[in-house]
Parts: sequence; structure tokens; C-alpha cells
Amino acid sequence: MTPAAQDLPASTSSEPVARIQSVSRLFGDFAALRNVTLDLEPGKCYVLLGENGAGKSTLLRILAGLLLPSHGAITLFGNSTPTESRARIGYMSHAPMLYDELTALENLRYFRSLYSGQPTLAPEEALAQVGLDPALSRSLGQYSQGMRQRASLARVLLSQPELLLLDEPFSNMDVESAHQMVSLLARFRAGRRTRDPRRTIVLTTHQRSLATPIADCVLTLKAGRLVAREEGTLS
Amino acid sequence: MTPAAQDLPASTSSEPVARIQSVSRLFGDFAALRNVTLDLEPGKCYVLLGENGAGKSTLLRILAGLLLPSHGAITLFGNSTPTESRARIGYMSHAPMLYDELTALENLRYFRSLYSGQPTLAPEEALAQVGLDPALSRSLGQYSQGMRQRASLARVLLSQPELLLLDEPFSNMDVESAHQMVSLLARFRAGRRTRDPRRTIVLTTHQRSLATPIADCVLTLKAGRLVAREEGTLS
Amino acid sequence: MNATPTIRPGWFALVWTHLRKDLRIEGRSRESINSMLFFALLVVVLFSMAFDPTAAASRQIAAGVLCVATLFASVSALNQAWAREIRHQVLDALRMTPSDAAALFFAKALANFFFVSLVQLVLGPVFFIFYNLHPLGDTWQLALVIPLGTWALVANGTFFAALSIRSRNREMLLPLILFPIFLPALLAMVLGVKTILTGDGSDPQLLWLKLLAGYDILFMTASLLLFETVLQAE
Amino acid sequence: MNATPTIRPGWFALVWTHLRKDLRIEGRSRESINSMLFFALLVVVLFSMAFDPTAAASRQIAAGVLCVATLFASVSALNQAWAREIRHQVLDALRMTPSDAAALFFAKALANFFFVSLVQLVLGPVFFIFYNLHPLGDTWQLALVIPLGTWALVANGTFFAALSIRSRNREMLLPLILFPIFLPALLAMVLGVKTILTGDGSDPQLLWLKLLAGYDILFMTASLLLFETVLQAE
Amino acid sequence: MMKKLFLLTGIAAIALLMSWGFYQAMYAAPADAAQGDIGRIFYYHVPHGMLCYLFFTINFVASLLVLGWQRTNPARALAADAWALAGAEVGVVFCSVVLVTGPIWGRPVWGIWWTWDPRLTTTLVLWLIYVSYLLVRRFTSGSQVTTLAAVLSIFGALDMPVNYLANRLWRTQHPSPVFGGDPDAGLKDPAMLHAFGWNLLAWAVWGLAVLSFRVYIERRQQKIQHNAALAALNAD
Ligand code: HEM
Ligand SMILES: Nc1ncnc2c1ncn2[C@@H]1O[C@H](COP(=O)(O)OP(=O)(O)OP(=O)(O)O)[C@@H](O)[C@H]1O
Ligand SMILES: Nc1ncnc2c1ncn2[C@@H]1O[C@H](COP(=O)(O)OP(=O)(O)OP(=O)(O)O)[C@@H](O)[C@H]1O
Ligand SMILES: [Mg+2]
Ligand SMILES: [Mg+2]
Repeated sequence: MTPAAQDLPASTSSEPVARIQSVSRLFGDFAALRNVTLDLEPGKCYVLLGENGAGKSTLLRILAGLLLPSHGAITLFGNSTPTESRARIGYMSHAPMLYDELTALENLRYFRSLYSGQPTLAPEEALAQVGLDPALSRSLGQYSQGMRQRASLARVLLSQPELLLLDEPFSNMDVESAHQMVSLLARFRAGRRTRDPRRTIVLTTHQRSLATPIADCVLTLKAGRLVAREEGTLS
Repeated sequence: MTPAAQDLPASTSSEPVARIQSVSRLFGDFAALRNVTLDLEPGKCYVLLGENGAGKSTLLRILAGLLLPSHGAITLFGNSTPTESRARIGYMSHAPMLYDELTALENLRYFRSLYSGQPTLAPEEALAQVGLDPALSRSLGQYSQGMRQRASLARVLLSQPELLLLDEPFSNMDVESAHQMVSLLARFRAGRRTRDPRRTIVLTTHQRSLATPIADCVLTLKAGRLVAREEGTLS
Repeated sequence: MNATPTIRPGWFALVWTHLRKDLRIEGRSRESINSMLFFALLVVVLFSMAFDPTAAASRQIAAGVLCVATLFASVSALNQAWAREIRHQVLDALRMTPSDAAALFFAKALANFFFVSLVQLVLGPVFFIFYNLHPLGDTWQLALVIPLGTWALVANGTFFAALSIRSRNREMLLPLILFPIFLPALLAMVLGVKTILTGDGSDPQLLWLKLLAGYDILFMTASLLLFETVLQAE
Repeated sequence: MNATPTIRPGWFALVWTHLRKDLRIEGRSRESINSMLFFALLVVVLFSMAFDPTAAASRQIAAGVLCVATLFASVSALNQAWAREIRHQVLDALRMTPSDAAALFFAKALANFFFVSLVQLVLGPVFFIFYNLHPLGDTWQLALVIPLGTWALVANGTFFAALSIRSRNREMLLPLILFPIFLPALLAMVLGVKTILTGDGSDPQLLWLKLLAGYDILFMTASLLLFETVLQAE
Repeated sequence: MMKKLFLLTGIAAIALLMSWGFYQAMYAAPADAAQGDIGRIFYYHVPHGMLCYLFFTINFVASLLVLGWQRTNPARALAADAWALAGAEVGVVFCSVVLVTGPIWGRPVWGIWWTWDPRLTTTLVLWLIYVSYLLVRRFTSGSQVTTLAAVLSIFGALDMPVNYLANRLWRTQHPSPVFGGDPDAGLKDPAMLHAFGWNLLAWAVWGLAVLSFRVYIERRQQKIQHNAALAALNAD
């Protein structure tokens, strides 16, 4: 249904990857996001900061098209129906989003076959990138918290998404691994060229220092509102 | 069944709170902990570091008496059957360990009544300590990740445990809150005196810098083995 | 096996603490009670559709339908009995408190008994209408047989639900353990109700009733004694 | 409603991908098939115990018991159908792939049909023994009526299981939605089986069979068309 | 070598005993006056019925030991657990034989395969309980399975006395007890008694042999796991 990624004209950097226009999201009568307006420019890495309950995860889920805004509009890749663009988005949440009963490799093979007609990484390659042994015969249910997180990241990398949404990707990782992840993300963003305009990243974290090496722009949410925006240095 | 905490003679600092003697824990034929020997001295704060899958959570669960060692012995408060000492231990895991359907206050009231015959904090007091509003009428299921973690900490503080086990207490907290937590823990350990020998803390974290202010001893696990032990400065 | 439950004065206060918590949670959403009601209703409709009882035969199978409907309606509720405790490891927190495990079990069983009985009270009249029943025996005995049978179901169900929650696919495991053990009580219940509905006087000594009472006492004792072991099984 | 499932050549490959994954997971533990088998056995025992069919009446109610037993045995399995996908938000990951939702649904329904049919094959003989049956009608028709009825059950069940998983107590919700919708098919199935078992020749034109087939086609089409919408419902 | 010889002799002895039992049942004993040759199924049905109590009792006692030793002596609890598992497995096999031979016998004698009388019902319940016991053991992983299975076994054992007493307390379609029932019951024909005794002995020896073998395998499995665990502990 969605045209394969390579057939698309590379988006020129003037046109935003995602355009969020005064988006609000209510749960019952509680407002998790209030009137957020934001354009995501291609090729940049955004870091979302904010206290617990500020609405970071909610914003990511809205970007992923898994949650609809209560008010406002969202345009992804110039397309206003979020379902159409999903194949070009990779979303990693708190949960691993993989089958407990299969090994990491089996999980990835399965997911790859759902991305037919689109260039993907080889599952072994994706696992190697995140530092998991593809030959590991234990099923995912027996992995530790951090190993699961890596497997989950591998799943996201598999489809080589143009927009990568990561919800606290470092939260359960040891410092060493977290640094590896950051440089992996940096490499991912670079793509084959020095800076691929088709690799945009949005990530949330509480460990600001970890993300600085790749952050182009730091956004701060507070009680559902976007209260600050600092352009970082280009790495 | 367990005698109330105040009836016990305050443990003299020579006698360890917990004595772990060459403890191993297997899951199937995978060794999550190997031959760990460790004495926890009263009134100290231990920080457990280690890569993902190193066995930190496993060690905490064994200390909490929720998991039995496959080999080796564990003595808590001079008692070798872990179930007997549980009331004197507070354990906080990745999961909130509270009912989603009740508010934080209702949850805490319920748990308090299960610690009858033992001095406890007032639920409102415990919530105030962790920075949650006791009057919040939303039920726990609607809290954000970090708010849940605070509520969970409040539950643990409620029973004023002599041994406090915290599994990644800061992992989903924003930096500001994490610092608040650390000073809260410092105050908790101090008790009414400058340093209460009946307040021992063990916590795991990947953010070493956060824990340094209160750490007396940093332990490093690697692939299930205790590979390093640095005595920190006394705060 | 140091699991002798100590039934001290505080024990019932503890039971009440647990029970109040369960009732409050249920009262807040009224989810399981509502769905149980509707489910039981569906089962009755389903059965009367599948069996199309002619007036004469209906009296014969009505007892069975009533009991089986209760059983199925309860199983789905019993499966949820400990779900809340499992969801975020609340059970681990409970295990760490110094309070008596048997009280926790007893409170849970009471809460479930309360819910199932409520469903039966609402469903009873519907049932009688659907099956064109007017009992010929001593109706008051129904007020003994049904609660006794329900207690057998609920107490065992609560116990085995706690036993099966540790396993991977627990929703499926509960009926697999519960049904075989509950079968004798079910049979006694069905036959007891049947005797009353048909009024054939085949059971002047209330044998089925006594059997049910004996079953209840026996299994309840075993459950109270063993619950601590089940809860603390690593 | 842009959800017209595009049945291209790749579509069946996709179905096979999903199906293989489900069979692999199941084959690894063989848990749900084993427990379903045992559960179905228990249900047959339970019903024949609760209804104690005398030889003459048994033929009348046997059809009902068979169908209802299948129904209950399946519901517990159907409830688990999407449990794996829900557990760690795998479903969200699936929603984000560009692959066709209808294929996912069809594969799940096929897997469930396979499991339920296996159970029926094993259980059939036991059932005949307990009820002392030897069918008087055209037995071969059973090989049509039962699979058609089962497919109605399984396809609807898979669809509504996907609908109900979002709710909090989903285990209870499924039967509440499924039963009312399945009732017509159940009735057709019961009457079809009954005609065959009693051999009363009351249905020379295989009316029940045709009804079942019609029901299957109608609901299957609706499910395939609407599944995308259900899956993508926020 | 000696061990092998011993084993072979044992197997030969059991085989011999069982063929002798078969000869006794099929040729030596007279056919039943009322039932004819189908009555010979008695020599299989009844010993299996009696022996399944034996194995379930073994399971029960072993389970009690598991619960008793669990905290104080885990190694011994593990050994008891092997006996409990083997007892349940062999018991289920014997009980299955009863449940298969019963209907085969009932069909010609009663005209029906099955009826819901107390003896038949409780036997089926007994079988179901122990099958569910085995299922629980398969579905639950980790060290908790030992405890949970032991608890379940205690509930299962509660059904055994009911099953035994079923045709003593109630009037049943199933024949009333031959042994330990009315004083005038019992096998009158000494040839029949003979055949019954030999078969009971043969099946008992056979069952116990299978049980021991099963325990041996389970213990070995445990030992292999233990060694694998030690290896895992000491690896790198
Ligand atoms: C149809 C299923 C049947 C089942 C489940 C069944 C079950 C049992 C069991 C469990 C026992 C052992 C009782 C004990 O040692 O106390 C037993 C014994 C016996 N069975 Fe059956 N039986 C069945 C059918 C039959 C039939 C059809 C006959 C013959 C007409 C029969 C004749 C006997 C006799 C004579 C004994 C020995 C009685 C005693 O010592 O209690 N059984 N049966
Ligand atoms: N399904 C829901 N129902 C009701 N309220 C919700 C729901 N999901 C989120 N919320 C509320 O929305 C607010 C924002 O939640 P969100 O998960 O986006 O926070 P967050 O910034 O990711 O916080 P954290 O850092 O703790 O993960 C919270 O107050 C939370 O209680
Ligand atoms: N129930 C279980 N079954 C099988 N293996 C397990 C189980 N629990 C833990 N493990 C394994 O034990 C090892 C240690 O796990 P543990 O959760 O203690 O790690 P951790 O140090 O807390 O890691 P993290 O920082 O990722 O939380 C991991 O390799 C994990 O796969
Ligand atoms: Mg979040
Ligand atoms: Mg951990």
C-alpha cells in the first residue's frame, strides 16, 4: 500500500517530516497534552525532556499514529492520515513489543517479512548492531530488562525508518551500553552520507547528558505544554 | 508472627543485617548469580552496579526473600528463614506493586493495615515525603511512569523498614525528582539520630553519579559475580 | 508446613481489611459483577436454546443447567480473582507484609462468594420463567443447597486460582484444576437441586445436603491450612 | 473505511507468515492445545454428569451438549488468541507495519480453527461413548455441519477477541459479545447435528447446513472488511 | 557387569510372572458362569483398580514429604518429588486401564458403555484429578512447581477414599465389592482365586518395576540438571 521508501523523492530539508499543529490530547477530563505546535525538520535529532507525567510518551504515541489527538492536526510526510505513513516510522516504547516465546532472531525474521516491498536490514545485522548475539537460543521472555530493550531497538532499526521515535531508550541500560546506543543512533542518522535528510530521530530521556552528543534540538514539556526549545550544536 | 520491630534490641553495628554466603541462583541451566558472598552492615547504603543482565535484580529479590537461592545460604537479621524477616524489609521493584484501581492514598492505607503491631508512617506523611499530593483523586492506573514510582517508594517507606531494597528507583524519574529522592533516602537513613544503625539501604542503578551522595559502598556485579567493591566516603 | 493459621481476634479484622479493599475496587467499576451477570444470563439463554426443553423434560435438566451456568459464570470471575494482585506484582508486596495468608485467602473467597450469590439472586427468577418451573419439593432447601454448592465452588476456585497464577497461561489452567476437584460437589449440588425441583422425595434424609456440607468443611480446612504454602511458594 | 483488503498473490504468503509464527509458538510449548483438549474433555464429563441422560432422551440433548461443549472449550482458547500480541504491545508494533490487517486476522482464525478441530477429532469418540450414541441419520453430514459451525465460532471469536482485548477485563468481555452474535449459528449447528443423530429426516433439503454456510460467508466477509478498522481503532 | 546380569534376570522374571498370570487368567481359570469368556477381563480390571490406589498413595506420601522437607532439606524434597511424579504417572496409567477395560466389559454385560454411577464417576474424577496434576507440572516452570504439585496432590488424595467406598456406601450399577465387602462375597472358585492372585502379583511387580525405573530416570535427570548447573556456575 505504502510506496516503498526508496521510490520517494528525498524530502528537501525545507519540508518538515512531521507537522504538529496545536495538538491536544485528553484522557477523560485530564489533559495530557495541551496545544502543542511543533515542526520536525528532516535529518535532525530531537530530545524531549520533561518531568514525569509531562506528556512525553503521549506525544510520541501521537507521532507514531497509535493515538489520535483530541484536538489539532498532525501531518506526517506531508500526509494527514497517520496510518499511511506508519511504515516509514519506527516506534520503540517502554515495552519490548516482541513475542516473549520466540528468540530475538525469530522475532526479527517475522517482523521483516511484514515489511515486504521495502528495503530492510538483515535480522542478524540488526541484532549485531545493537550488540546482541544472533545465535542466542534463549527466548525473549528470559532476557534481562536491558537485553529486551536492545532487541526492541533492533526491531525498530530493521525497517530503516525515516522517523525514529524512542521512548526512554536508555532507561534500563548500563552506562556503557547507553553510550554505545548513542553512537549507534549517530551512525544510523548519518546514513550513507554525512547527514541523511531521511533520518529524523525523536527521543525522550531523563538523562540529558547521555543524549547531548546527538541532540540537535532539546524540547521541554511541562504539564502537557511545550515550554522550551533550545537548538543544540550540530555534531 | 514476626515480633514488632521496636521490641527487638537495636542491632549492634558489628552484626551484619544480611549475610549472603556463596549464594548462586540458576534459572534452568543459566546462572544469574554465581557464588556471591557479601555482608551488609547496618546503617550503610550499598549501591549495586552492573551491566544489563548482571544479576542485580535477582540479588535484590533474593535479599527480599521472594526468590530462593539455588545454592548457598542467606541470613537476614540473624535469621535463616527469609519469610520470618520480611516485615522488616522494604522492597521496591521495577513494577509499582500497588493496585491500579485505587488512589495512592487508598493503596497506602490498605498496606498500612497489614503491618499491624509495628510502627508505621501515616500514609499522608509517606506520600508527602515522596512529593505526591495525598489528595490526588486519580487512581494509580492513570499516573505516569514516574508518579507510579514515587507511589511505590511511599509504600516501601510506610513500614519504616530496617533494610530497604530499591531496584532502579531513579530509572524513570526526571533529574530534579531523582535528586529529591536521593536526599529523601539520605534523610530516611539518618532516622532520628545522625545515623541510625537500623536503616540499611541497597539500591541498583545505572546512573552512578546520582547515587554517589549517599553511597557508602559501591558493589559491581558482572555476569552474576561480585567483581568489585569500593568503599565510598561517608557522607 | 509451619502454616497453621492463627485465628486470633485480630484475624477477622484483617479479613475485613482485605474484603473491604476488594469490594471497594469492585464497587468502583462494577465491571466483573456486571459482566458476570450478563454472562450467566447468556448461558441460561444459550442452554435453553441448545436443549429446547419440553415442559416435562425441563424439570429434569433445569437443575443441571442452573448449576453449570453458575459454574461457568464463576470461573471467568475466579480467573480474575488474583489478576489485580498479579498485574503489578502487588502479590509480592503482600507476601512481604507480616499479615496472615489464610486471612487473605478467606477474604478473597468471601468476596467471590458475595459476587456469585448476587448473580444467582438476580438470575433465579429469570431462570424459573425460562424453564416454566414451579418447584414441587421443599423450596426452602434451595436456600441451603445452593449456597453450600456455591461456597464449594468459590472456595476451591479461589484457592486454585492462587495456585495457577504462577503458571504461564493461567486463564486456561484454572478450570483444568478446578473442575475435576469440584465435580463431586457439582454432582451433589445438581442432584440436590433436582430432588427439590421435581419433589420426588427420593432423598428424605437430605443426603446430598449433608454430602455438600461435608465436602465444604473438608476442603475449606485443607485450603486454609495450605494457602500459606501456596502463597509463599517461590 | 479505506479498508478494502487487497487479496493479491502476496496475500497468502503473508497469511502463511503469520500462521507459521503462531504454529511455531504453539508447537514450542503445546500448552494451549493440550489444555484445550483436557478442558473439552472436562466439559463433556461435566455436562453429561449434570444432565445424566437416560438413553432415550440423550439423543435429544446430545447435539446441544456437543455444540455447547465446543463453544466453551473454544472460548477459553480464543481468549488467549491475542494475549501474546497484547502482552508487550506487540500489536502496536504490528499496527505500524505496512502489511495487510485482514491477513493477520485470517491467519489467526485459521490457527484457531486448526486447534479447535483437532480437539473435536479427539473428543468425538469419547462423546459417543458417554452418550451411548450411534447416529441414525447420515453420519457423513456431520463432517460438513461441524466444521461449518466451528468456523462460524472461530472466525467470529477471533474477530471479537480482537475487539475486546483493549478493555480492561477482556477475558470476561469476549463471551459477552461473542455469544449473542454466535447464537443463530449455534442454533443452526445444534439442529443440524440433532437431525443427523436422531435421523428423523426432518430436514431433507439440508436447510440447516445451507443456513450455516450462508452465515459463514456473510460474517467472514464482514470480518475481513472490518478488521483493519478494529485493529487501527486507537 | 553384575548389575547388567541382575537387571536382565529381573526383566526375565517379570516377563515370566506376567505370562504365567496371562496363562492363569486365560486358560487355567474357568469361564464365568453368567458372563462367559468376557468375564475374564476381571483379572485385568480389578488388579489395576486396586493397584492404582497403591500408586496414588505413593504420590500422596511423597508429596507430604516434599512439603515437610522443602525448607529444611531441599535435596531430600527433590528426591521425594521424583517419587511423587512417578507415582502419579504410573497411577494414571493403571487408572486408564481400569477406565478402558471397564467400558469394554460393560458394553456386553450391561448393554451400555458408560453410566454415571458413583463408582464409575469417582474413578473418572480420580483420573481427571491426576491428569490435571500432571498438566500442572508441565505448565509451571521453575522450582515452585514442586510445591504447587504437592499441594494439588493432597486435594487429589481426598477423592481416593470416596472412590474406594463408592460401591460400599451406595447401591451401584457397578458390581459390589468382591473383597472386603459383604461376608458372603469373594471368589468362591479356588481356581479363580488363584488366577486373580497371580495376576495381582504380576501387575504389582510390573507396576513397581516401572515406578522404580521412572524414579531412576527422574533422579538422573535431576542429577544431570544439577551438574549442568554446577558447570554453568563455574563457566568462565
Ligand atoms: C465402566 C467403567 C468401570 C470403572 C471406571 C470401574 C472401576 C473400578 C475400580 C476403580 C475398581 C477397584 C475397586 C477396589 O478395588 O475397591 C473396580 C473393581 C471391580 N470392577 Fe469395575 N469398573 C468399571 C466397570 C466394570 C464392569 C462393567 C464390571 C463387571 C460387570 C466391573 C466389575 C468389577 C469388579 C467385580 C470389581 C472388584 C470389586 C471390588 O473389589 O470392589 N467393573 N472397578
Ligand atoms: N490511558 C491513560 N488514561 C488516563 N491518563 C493517562 C493515560 N495515559 C497517560 N495518562 C496521563 O497522561 C499524563 C502524561 O503521561 P505520559 O505517559 O505521556 O507522561 P510521560 O511524560 O511519559 O511521563 P514519564 O516520564 O513518567 O514516562 C500523565 O499524567 C498520565 O497520568
Ligand atoms: N525468570 C527468569 N527466567 C530465566 N532467566 C531469568 C529470569 N529472571 C532473570 N533471568 C536472567 O538472569 C539474568 C539476570 O537478570 P537480572 O534481571 O537480575 O539482571 P539485571 O542485572 O537486573 O539487569 P537489568 O539492568 O537489565 O535489569 C539475565 O540474563 C536474565 O536473562
Ligand atoms: Mg513516559
Ligand atoms: Mg534489573
